Amino acid sequence: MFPMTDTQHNWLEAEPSAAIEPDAVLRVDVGGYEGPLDLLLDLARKQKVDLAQISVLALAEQYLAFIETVRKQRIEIAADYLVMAAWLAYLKSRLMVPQQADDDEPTGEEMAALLQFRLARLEAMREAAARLMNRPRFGRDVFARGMPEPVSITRHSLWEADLYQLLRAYAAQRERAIPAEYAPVQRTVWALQEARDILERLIGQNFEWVALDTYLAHYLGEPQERATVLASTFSASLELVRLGQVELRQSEAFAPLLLRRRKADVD
Amino acid sequence: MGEPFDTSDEPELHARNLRVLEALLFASAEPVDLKDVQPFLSEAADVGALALELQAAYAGRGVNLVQRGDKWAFRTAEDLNFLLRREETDSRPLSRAALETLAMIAYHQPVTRAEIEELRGVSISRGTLDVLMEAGWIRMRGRRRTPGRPVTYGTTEGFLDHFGLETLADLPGLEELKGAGLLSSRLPTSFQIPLPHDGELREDEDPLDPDDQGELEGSLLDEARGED
Amino acid sequence: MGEPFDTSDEPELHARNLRVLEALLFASAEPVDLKDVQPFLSEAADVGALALELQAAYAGRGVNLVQRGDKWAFRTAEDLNFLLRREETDSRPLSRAALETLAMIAYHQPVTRAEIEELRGVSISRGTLDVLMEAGWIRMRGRRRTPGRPVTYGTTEGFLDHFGLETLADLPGLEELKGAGLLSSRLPTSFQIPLPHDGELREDEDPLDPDDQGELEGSLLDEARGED
Repeated sequence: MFPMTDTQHNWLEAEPSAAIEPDAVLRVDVGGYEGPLDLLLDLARKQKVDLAQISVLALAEQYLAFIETVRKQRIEIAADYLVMAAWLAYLKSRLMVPQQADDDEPTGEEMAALLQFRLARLEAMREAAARLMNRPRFGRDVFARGMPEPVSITRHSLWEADLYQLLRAYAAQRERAIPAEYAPVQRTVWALQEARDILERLIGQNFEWVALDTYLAHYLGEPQERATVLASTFSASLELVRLGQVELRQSEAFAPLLLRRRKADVD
Repeated sequence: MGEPFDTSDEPELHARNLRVLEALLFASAEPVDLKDVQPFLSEAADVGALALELQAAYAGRGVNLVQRGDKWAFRTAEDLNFLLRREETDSRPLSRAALETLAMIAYHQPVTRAEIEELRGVSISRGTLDVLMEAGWIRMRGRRRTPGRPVTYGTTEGFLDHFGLETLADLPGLEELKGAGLLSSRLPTSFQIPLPHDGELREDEDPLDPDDQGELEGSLLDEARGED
Repeated sequence: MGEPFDTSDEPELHARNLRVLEALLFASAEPVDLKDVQPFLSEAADVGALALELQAAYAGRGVNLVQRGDKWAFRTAEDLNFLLRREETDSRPLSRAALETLAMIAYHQPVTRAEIEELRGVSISRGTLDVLMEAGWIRMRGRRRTPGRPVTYGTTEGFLDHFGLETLADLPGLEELKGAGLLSSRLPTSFQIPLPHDGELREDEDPLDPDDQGELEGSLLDEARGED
């Protein structure tokens, strides 16, 4: 597969298990293990035989003894380890007590095989990891081109703009920049008071119905003043009606407005 | 360019295609997808055959053409490693947990976090998967169609490249592990031994949503995605 | 290692030396001084001769071994350089700010940035001028002979080309803009539209020094220059 050179380094052996001698096991900090399977695998290795041939019973007993010792030392043990301990205690009992005929539970042998399988698989994965890490690795043993020649992508932006947009942009800006000069057009506006004075004067003491337009004929000659004259005098006439000085009448929409002095006022 | 049936041109075209492929592969530090080379070759060129020819031409030289998943790259010859070896720039070695987890994912993919935990007999800290994601070696493949829809993990092309593997079939000891029945996630009950699989999603996997954050921190996820 | 005159070893040693040199040249992040390769070769190896041999082996291929001063490096064959340069085009509408700035420059050139800002009544972001430079529509003409020596801008031939103008004189004047309804008819009598000038430098303009970076980023400037 790959040359086992002297640079071979066992990535996985460095830590706790290497330090553990068979009788040193009991002094080992449980925290050094990566879980109960790791602990079991380490204990199994101490049997110095192929995992397939280990005595699962002996292994279970060693594990239980280890946990018992650790507990006596009042070292806190993670729940995982206790779950495994309970399972192994059960396994032990299954292995030692003959199987009942009507027992649907897995046999002790099946449980032992499952444990062996799990241990073998974990060990196999550890070995696989070590072999992976010892392969000629990129960036350490094998290298890419040191001076890659990157593809340079020249991006051309095709900006969308046409002459009309350009001219409109120009004209709009220039117009915006023109100083706004306010030269308000002088317009004749009939103030309300003014309209009222004129109206009162025109009506005088006339108690006959006369169209408003007739009173204003003189003033409506100028077209640009027509609107303001009409609007102001109409408003003024309403005011005079409110004050009870004038009466106002219109026979239908858009018909001439008729006015007269209110008689009751003449005392 | 290329009249595919103009035989008079062919040797010349072929030589040119080889040169173009060589130039593009040589220019890149990253493995190159041959599909990306095709547009620069003559019309009917068989880019796969060209790559094999180039690979043969470089066999035994100081630089080799290697396949990494679907991509190809020039790399220094493996056997020169004793001369070229550099100390790892990132001197922080991978933790045992990370190494084991990587091996589990490589050999058992697609695999869920719970399955890895079952294999190791211990729970995985979030940091462990993060480190492997960050290295660009593993990726989230999809979600398993089982209750809880757990994320499935697999390896990346960066993984193949880093460990010098053409395909997952080159994983060391794969055949022995398969023979020993150690690639199954349970006690072997059938004769069907699953093989690691980094291809298309399997039947029991759903694709990840584009914004699926998986079980990881967003930032790491983004980096990991960048590798794909 | 290397007994230089042990002829039985020589072909093998020679091949190995070539491979090592090839790998080192390939993996190096910068051009390699052959002196630095010597320690990796067999004792009496003539590294110069090896380099020449390797150079000959790569002649005519997609990648060549080239000498740069005293150093050596692999480079893509010159005739294949086009493979490393891709051009991509995308089109997008010009922003209003860019359009207005362009219009100001077109009509008022030669014009300085400060003058454009005064005319527009708002400041111009650097990005706006950059975009117009990048589009190849404006250029720096020179520097105005006033305090601060501000850069004067004008339009390019690319501008005329894009907007379908034969010369700048084709830009519509005051009456035409009014006629097109783009300017209202009620303008102050003082309102004028300048005659744009894109010819020789004016009396109040100094030429740019060849290395004048103007007010722009170097990189963009280079691109802009490339367009001229």
